[in-house]
Formats: sequence, structure tokens, C-alpha cells
Amino acid sequence: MDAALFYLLGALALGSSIVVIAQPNPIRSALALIVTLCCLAGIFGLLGSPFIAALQVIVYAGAIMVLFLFVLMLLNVEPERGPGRSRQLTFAAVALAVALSAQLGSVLVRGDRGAGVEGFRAPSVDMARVLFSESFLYAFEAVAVLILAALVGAVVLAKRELP
Amino acid sequence: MTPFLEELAIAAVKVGAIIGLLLGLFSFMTWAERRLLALMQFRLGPNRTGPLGLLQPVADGIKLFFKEETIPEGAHRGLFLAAPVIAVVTAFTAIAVVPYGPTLELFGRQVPLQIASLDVGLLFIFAVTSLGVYSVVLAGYASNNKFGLLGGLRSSAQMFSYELTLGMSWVGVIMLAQSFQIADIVGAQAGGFWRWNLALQPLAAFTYFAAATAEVSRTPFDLTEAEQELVAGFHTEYSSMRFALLQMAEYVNIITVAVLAVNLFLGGWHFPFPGVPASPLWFALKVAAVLFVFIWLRGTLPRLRYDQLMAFGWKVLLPLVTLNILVTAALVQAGVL
Amino acid sequence: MLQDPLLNVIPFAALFLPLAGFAALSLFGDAIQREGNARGAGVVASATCLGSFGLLVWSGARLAGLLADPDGLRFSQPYLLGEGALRMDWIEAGSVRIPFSLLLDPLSLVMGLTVSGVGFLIHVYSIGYMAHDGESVRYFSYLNLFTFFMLLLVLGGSLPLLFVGWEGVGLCSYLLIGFWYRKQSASDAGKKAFVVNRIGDAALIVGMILAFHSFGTLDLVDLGTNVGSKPAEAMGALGPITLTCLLLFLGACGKSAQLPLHVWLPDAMEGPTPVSALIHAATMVTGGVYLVARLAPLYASSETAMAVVAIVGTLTAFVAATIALVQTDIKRVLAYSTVSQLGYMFLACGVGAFGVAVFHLFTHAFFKALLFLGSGSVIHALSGEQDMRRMGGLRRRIPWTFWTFLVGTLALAGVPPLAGFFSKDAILAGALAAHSELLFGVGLATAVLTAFYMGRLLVLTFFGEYRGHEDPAHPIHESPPSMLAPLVALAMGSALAGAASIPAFVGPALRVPAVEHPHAPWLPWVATAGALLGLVAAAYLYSVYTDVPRRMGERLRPVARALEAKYGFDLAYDWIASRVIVAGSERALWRGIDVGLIDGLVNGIGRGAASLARGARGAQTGLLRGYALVTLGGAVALLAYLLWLR
Amino acid sequence: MSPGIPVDHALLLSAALFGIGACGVFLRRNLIAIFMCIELMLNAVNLAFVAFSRAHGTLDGQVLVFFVMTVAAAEAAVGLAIVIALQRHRDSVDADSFDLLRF
Repeated sequence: MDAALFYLLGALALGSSIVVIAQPNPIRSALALIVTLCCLAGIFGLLGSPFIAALQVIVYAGAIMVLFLFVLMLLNVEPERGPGRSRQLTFAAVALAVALSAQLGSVLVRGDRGAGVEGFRAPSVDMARVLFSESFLYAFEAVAVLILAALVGAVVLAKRELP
Repeated sequence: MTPFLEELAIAAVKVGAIIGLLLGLFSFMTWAERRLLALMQFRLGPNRTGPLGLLQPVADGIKLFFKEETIPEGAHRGLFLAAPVIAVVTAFTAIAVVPYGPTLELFGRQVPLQIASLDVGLLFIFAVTSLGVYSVVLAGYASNNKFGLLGGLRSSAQMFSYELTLGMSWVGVIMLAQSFQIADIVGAQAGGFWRWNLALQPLAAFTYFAAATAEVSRTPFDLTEAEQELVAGFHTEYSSMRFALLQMAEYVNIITVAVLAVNLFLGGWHFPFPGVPASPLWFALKVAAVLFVFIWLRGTLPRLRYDQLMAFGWKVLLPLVTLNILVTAALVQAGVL
Repeated sequence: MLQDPLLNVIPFAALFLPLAGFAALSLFGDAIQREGNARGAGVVASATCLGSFGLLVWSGARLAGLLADPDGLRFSQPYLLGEGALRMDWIEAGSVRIPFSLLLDPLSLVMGLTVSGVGFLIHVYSIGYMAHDGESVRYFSYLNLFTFFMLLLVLGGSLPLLFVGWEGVGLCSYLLIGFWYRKQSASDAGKKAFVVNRIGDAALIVGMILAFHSFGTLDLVDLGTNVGSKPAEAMGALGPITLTCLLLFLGACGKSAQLPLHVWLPDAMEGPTPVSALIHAATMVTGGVYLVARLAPLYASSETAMAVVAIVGTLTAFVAATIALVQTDIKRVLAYSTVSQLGYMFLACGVGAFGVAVFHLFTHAFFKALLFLGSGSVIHALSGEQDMRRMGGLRRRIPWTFWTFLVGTLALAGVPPLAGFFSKDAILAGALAAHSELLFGVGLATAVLTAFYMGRLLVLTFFGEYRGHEDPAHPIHESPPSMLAPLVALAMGSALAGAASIPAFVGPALRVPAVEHPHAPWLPWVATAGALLGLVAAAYLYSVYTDVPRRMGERLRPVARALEAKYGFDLAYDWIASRVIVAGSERALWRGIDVGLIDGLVNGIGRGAASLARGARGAQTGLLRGYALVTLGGAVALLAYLLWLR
Repeated sequence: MSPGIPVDHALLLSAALFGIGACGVFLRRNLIAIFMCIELMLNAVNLAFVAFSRAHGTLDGQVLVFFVMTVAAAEAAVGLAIVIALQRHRDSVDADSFDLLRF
């Protein structure tokens, strides 16, 4: 049943991600992306990472994508029309992206598999403990500083110049 | 019956019960709110339909059900139709993982008074409520209506501004209970009201309540709907059942927030003094009290200006809750709490 | 190391005393040389020099017994603060480790005593000589600085330290030659001396590097010791030893005015006469000889180098002597004589008689200083007149000068029993012992020529009638006692210095086998006869048959012109400098290399970059997605390489 | 959890999503849409991390996902601020209209 759910969510994620890149209206692609992200959250949960799944929904679906939608609505962005100035690029881009995808797939599938734990599941509290453990504490702090910097940067960048 | 089917049956029963309860509570609350507000404003309120006007919600429901559904021209049809559904689904999903009583012994098996117990607990609620923003945003956007769009914009900005505070107000509580699970958090508050997080985490309780009020767009943070300026904000164009759904989602959210407040800060199903056994009854009373406070607030406070709202969220609540986390962490580390 | 801490300090004290004098004079000169105390600076300078001399004598006497040690005594550090309290190397860089060490052995003691002793006398002389010069403070400070550097050259325990002294005396030489810098010829002569010396010094530096490369040390004693351990192939005609020796010898040639780098010394006579006596006769110019003698074991192990040294020395001795025959300037005669005598010393070195070379150096310091000071006295008496054709008959007017000058002349000519006889005789004997009859013959001929031109000088200056115009305001007068006293002292030295058995004293320090004295009892007689022959011939030709030299000059016109033109060395250098170098610089270096190559390269790089940029800027479309596509292509290519091609 | 989910398939899904995202970066002209495609690519990477975390039975992969998310959030904040600033100054969010930096 988990496998069936996985394939269902996977197919949904693939489909919605194609909508993301194919839909000319940015708001609709944003909505499609939200669907993709939620599907991925489900897959994360299925893969034994409920904490990451929750984070995925909170951070991506709940925060980042709301921000995207907010900006899209704020700027009242028009749908894209036509391929723009770089039509030849399109074919090269699709070909290259397919090639990259294939390469990545082969690299990932060849990747080291490790022992493989049956029914692996990471309790959320463990995740919190690992994050605050010796090995990741400094990275955690660094990320906190990064967030602060991004916060200040965003405020400064988006601020209207004073008259 | 296989254990799986048994589980399924129990879950179905619980889901049915909760949904029924919630629907009833929602109806009752619309009535209670109107009556109480009227009382506070020296009016009578709806008192014609049934005894004390108690059947008013039913009448409203029937009226809305039979009303014509209109979709404005130029609206994004799919989104317009989906928005209320998202609202209801997220509202009900959030409350699914909230426990409302101690584990009961029923027919020889342990039955937790909770639809689903998730490891991530609070995080799940947080995730689902954060998805709730979309219904507002999309409803506003899809309506192709200036008031709707403005309401959607306002509410999205407001919601994710206060969501941060909301989430952070939980951190102190989580630290004290050392768990994301609400049942554990409630368990940690057993043994008298001085063990409640309202006493141990007063700052967190205050910020939670303020942020939650904003999150569900209740007065004094109801700029999303601000009847006087935006007509009704994001649901200006909604009518009929979809309007009812949006209303329902809103009230369910209020109930969720109240239930969470009880679980996180008011000791859940525990009696304020030790010795009295825990019971869903205490829980229900506390929830009712919190809901009353929401209504009371609406009858008392004026609406904030938009810049005041933002300033309050970012410059007062967020620093306060950050301070709370720092102090709590220091005290936990020092072994005081 | 020595147990006596005082002894350890004294060589350093002797070395640094003149430096202290220099510092005092240059910093507080005006206070020392107050109004009414015109001699203050001279007294201070002389005192420091005498102090150095005294300290060296004292330490020499104290060390007399220890000096028998052939390795000499080395003083690494002055440990004034107690043993080991102040150990620091002068240079420490990688494998190069050079302590600030002094070397005191018989050789350096002889040199040091000569420098400080003769130097002291010349200082004293200078007090009188420079009495009327307004800038005597500067003069004496230079002189003290020179003394310091000369002592450093002599006492330095390693080649780099010696080199510091070497360059220092070069600097002082430049400063003192150009002392009267308002005179164009003086400052030109200073520059000439400096530039010519640079050639030799450059060779010296290269030689030093080569020596370090070949022997792994720059310590003067260790260098000599390490030679023995070198394999046979290093001894080859152009092996590292020979090459090192030749390069160092080229340096010595520059400093000691050997062919073809001798051209600066005659011009250096533009300086004050005591300077000529001290620097350009007695001490600095003998630095080259000292260097070769110091590295005697090195030279002795290379026959080629020895041959070159001997040939260059002999040739210089002869050529300079012939040029001296026709000079009319009294100081220039002496200058060429100095060049010639230095050639003699190198001849001695070249035939392996290093001790004899030092012996001649020692005696030469006395009599040549005496002669220069005497000529200075003459010039002083004649108020600056230097041309011998306008002198004559001064014998009775300035008798003290005459008699002392006579002693110097006889000593230089090699008339027994004066000093020059012994040392010159020993050199000729050395040449004979080396079985080089040609060198011996030329050496003997040079000795005769030496006697001849000295006789000419003596006759033209002191005998006959006075040919100049006596200015009534400045009558011809004998010099003051402060000038005469050094003359007398030096005359006594010139007379007696031959008695010192310098070769035997210095011998152990040289660490080369002493030259066998040839069995030639006739040699002293022949040498004496040659000297007398030269003197007598000169006396006859310039006092009795006075028109014979003129007729000979007309008869042998080309020879005379060649001699008067000093064999055209200066012309050749002038041509090289003004034509070859200037033209080469302009055509090859400036237009060819600078404008063509370097500017072309720089501009070419610039133009190349510009055209490259013109070609490449087409890729800068400004399209964000284009750039991203290139990045993607790169990623795909890289992955493809990693996946399948590697 | 069920062993029925093959890690390989999760990884292939991740690669496919990454490719789609990369493709989108080139196909879209709207800066915000390009941004969303980048987020898609980041999520594909996250999926690979989670899959490996499961395969290895360790938490390290998930921790990395956490960091990726944080960085993505920071990036979105700054990026969208830049987009807003661009819109304010140039009245456009079309990537092709920002081509002043060229020859």
C-alpha cells in the first residue's frame, strides 16, 4: 500500500512539475509547484522522514510558496507569451536537461547504498537532537546567521527608497 | 474482524463523531457569537427561530444551501471553486491530530481520544494550518475582484507574519515537554494549575493567543475581512454553500486554535487542582472558556491599522517570543524548569 | 677559545676605534674643530688611529706565543656581556651562516700594523698638510672611516666581511679622491676610480658566490683548508678552483690597479697628497695583494691561476715602469711606480712566494708613503706646483724633505741596505726559484727602470737650478714639524724595515710551502748593480747630458708617443665607453630591446588582449538564460566525462 | 514502514524532477517562474537526500535536507526582494529584458 501511494504521489509530482514549467501563467505554475511540493512531502513521509515531511510543508508550501504567490499577486505578473528572444535555446535546453537527468539518474542509482535499514524511521525528536548535536551545531548556527543576513538583505532590497 | 479493519472502524467512528461535533459546535458558535455580541452591545440578537433563537444556524444553513451560486466573470474558475474546499480540508485536517481527552478504556481496548497520533504532532498542525493560507489567498485572487485581491494580499502577509510567532511560541512548550506530541505536552502539565504552561510560560501563552487571534483573523486582527473598507475581503464574491464552507472553515480554525490553547497552555483535560481525575469534560469547559474570550475580544477591541498590525507582529510579538525561547532554554539548561 | 676575556675584546676595539672617531667627527665635528683649535679634528683622528695601532701592538705582543698556531686566532664575537651572552650571526640565511668573526694571525697582524702605523703617521702629516683647508673635519672623518674599513678588510675572518671592508675602502677612496669636489678633474677622477673598481668588485662577488658554491664556506681559513679535500678534477685548468681564483684575482686587479684595470690609480692623484700616500700607495691598493696572499692555498692549487697572476703582475710592473719614465707630474711618476711595485708583488704571488709579496708590501708601504709625503712636502713648499719641469735645485731649500726623500728613493730603487733592496731581491730570487727566467729577466729590467725613473725624479726635483717662478708672497719654505716628523719616521722605517724577517713571520699563516731560496750568490750583486746603473744613468742623462733624453725622444718618436699616451689605455676605454657602450645601448638595448622587445611585448599583450576580447565579447549576450544554458552544458559535459570517458 | 518502496525509483524520480526543473530554468522567462524551477531542483535534491538517508538508515541526509531548506528559504527571501526591486526600477520581471550587461 505504501508502494502504491509512493507511485501515485510520484506520478502526481512529475505531472505537476511539468505543469510548473509548461504553464504560462506564473500563478498557476506556482500552484502546480505547491502540489509538487506537497506530493514530495508525502513521499518524504513514506520514506520514513516525518520531520522532513512536516518541514517541507511548513517551509516550502507554507512559507516560501506563499511568499511567491504574494509577490506574484503584488506585482500582478502577466502570463508569458511566446518563447521570447531565445527560441533556439529552447531545443538545446530541453535536450541538455534530458541528458542531465539521465546522467544524474545513472549516477544516483549507482550510488553507495549502505546497509539499508528495514522500516527505517526517524523520530522527530531524534532529528532535533541531531541538529543540536556537536557535529551539526556550528552549521546550524551558521545557517541561523545566514537567515538573519537574508532577512536584513531582503528588507533593504525591497524597501522603497525614501524620497 | 481483523485488527486492521477494527482500527479502521474505530477511526471511522472517531472521525464521524468529531466531524459531527465540530459541525454542531460551529453552528452553535455562530449563534453564541451573535447572541453574546448583542448582549455586550445591549441588543437582543437572533432570538426568533426556536427557543432563544437556537435554531437560527439551522435556518441560515438551509437558506445558504438553497441560494444560487454565482461565479464572477473573469474569475479563475477552478481556483475559485477550490479555495473553500482547501479551507475546509485544512481546517478539519489540523484538528485531526489534536487530542481532547485522556486515553479511554472502551470495550477492553485502549482508545486514545484523538483521531490520529502522529510522531510530528505539533509540526503537523503547524504545517496544515500554514496551508490554510492558500484558501484565503486563492479565494481573493480567483475572485477577480479588487477587494478580494487586497483582502487576499493582506491576509497572506498577516498570516505568515504571525505564523512565525505562532510557531515560535510553541518552542518553549516543546522544550519543557521534550516532545512534539500534544499528549505528552498535556501530560507534562498534570498536577495543578501551577504546572500549566500558562503559569510556566506566560509570555509564550500571551504571544500564542495574540498570534492565534491574528492567524484566524479575529478582531482586533480582522483586517482581512474589514467590512468597512474591503466589504468582506477575500470572500466578497462568494455566496451560497461555498460561503458557508468558508465560514465553517473559519470557525473550525477558531475552535482548533482554542483547542490547542487548552492543550498547550491550559493543562488540557486536567483539573486545575490535583486529586480530581482528568476528563474530557474539563477539556470541553476550557475550550468553551477560550472561545468565549474570542467573542469577548471581538466585542471589546477595535480593529488595528495595517501598519500597526505589522509593527505589532514583527516588533513586539516576535522579539517577545524570541526572548521567551532564550529564557526558557537558559532555565531548562540550568535545571530550573 | 681564549681564557682572557680582555684579549677577546681588543681586536674588536682596535677595529671599531676609528669608526668611533669617524662618528665623533661627523656628528660633533664642528664642536671638536672650534675657532682657534684648527687641529682638533686631526688630533682626534690621529689619536684613534694611534689607539688602534697601540691595541694591535699590544695584542700582538700578548698573542706572540699563540700566533705560532698556523690557523691563527679567530674571534667570533666580542663577548663583552660574558660568555655566550650575545651570540648572533651576522648573516644567517638557509645554509649560509656567516658569523661576525675576526681573524688575527701573523698575516693580518702585519697588515693591520702597517695600516694603523703608517696610517697614524699620515694622519699626523695631514694635520700640517690640511691646516689651511676649511674642510679638514670632513677630510679627517673620511680618513678615519677609511682606517676602519681597511682594518675590517684586513681583520675580517670571512670573505663577505672582507668584502664589506673592501667596498668601504673603495667608497672612502672615491670620497677622498674627489675631496676637492669643486675641481672638475678631481670629481671625474673619483668617479673613474669608483667605476673601474666596480668591474673588479663585480668579479669579486661572482668569485665569492662561486667559492661558496664550490667549497661550502666563506671563512678565509676554512676555504684554504677545504681546498685540499677537493677532488682532482676540481683542479683542472678551468675547474671551479681556477675559476674562483681568476674571478677573485680580477677583483684584486681592480683594487690593486693591475693591467688592464690600472687606469684609475694615476688619476686618483687628484686627491690630497696624504690620501695618495695612505690609500693609493701604502694600504688600500695593497688589498688585492692581501686577498691573494690570504687565499694562498687556493691559488697554490691552481697552476693556471698562478701563471695568470705572475704574468699580469710582471707585465704591469714593466708597463707601468716604462710609462713612469716620461711622466712630468711628480705624483704621477710615483703613482705609476706604485702600479709597477704592485705588479712586483703579484709577480711574487704568482711564483708562489706569497710571504715575499707581503714582505714587499710591508716595505713598500714605508718607502712609497715616504715618497708621497715627501712629494707632498715639495708641493707644499712650491705652493701647489706639481710639474717636475718647473722644479729643480730644491736640495738646499728644503733639506729635511730632500734627505728623507733620498732615503725613500734609494729604498725604492733597491740600494742596499735599505728596505727595498731586501724585498725586491727576495722577489727576484723567488722568480728564479720558480725557474721562470723570463719573469726574472723582465723583473730585473723593471728594477733598472725603477731606479732610472726615480733617479730622474730626484735629479729633476732637487738638483740643478730652480726652473720655476718663485712667488714672493709664498716663498719656498720647509714644511712644518708635524709634516717633517712623519717623514723622518718613515725614512727610518724605510731604512730599517728590510731587517724584519716578514716572510718567516708570515709563513705559517699562509699555509703554503715556502719557496726554496735559489743558490744564486750573484743575485744581490746583480740587483744592486742594476739599481745603481739606473740611478747613475738617470743622474747623467738629466743633469749632465740633458739633451740626450730629448734627442732620444725625437729619434724614437713612436715609442715616446706610446709612452706619453700611456699605451692608449685611457683612449681605448674612452672609445669603449663613448662609442661601443653608448652606441650599443642606443641601438641594441634602447631601440632593439627596450622599444622593440619590451615595449612590443607589453603593447602586444595589451593589443592581443583587446583583440581577444573583441572576439570573445560576442558570447556576452546579456541573456541570463543563455549563461545558464552554458553552465548546464558544462555540467552535462563534466558528468559525461566522469561517467563514461574516464 | 513498508519495504515496498524501492530506493532506486525514488532516486530516479529525483533525477527526473531535477531535469524538469533545469529545463524550466531555460524555458521560462519570468524571473519568479525561473525561481520556482530552481526551488523544484532543490527539492529534487532533497528527495535524493531523503532516499539515501533511508537507504543508509542514518539521519545525516535529513539534516542536509534541513539545511537545504533553510538556505532555500533565505534564497527565496532575498531573491524575491531583488525581483521586487527590479520590477520597481525596470517595470518588468522578464529575464530577457535585463540584458544591459553585454558587449
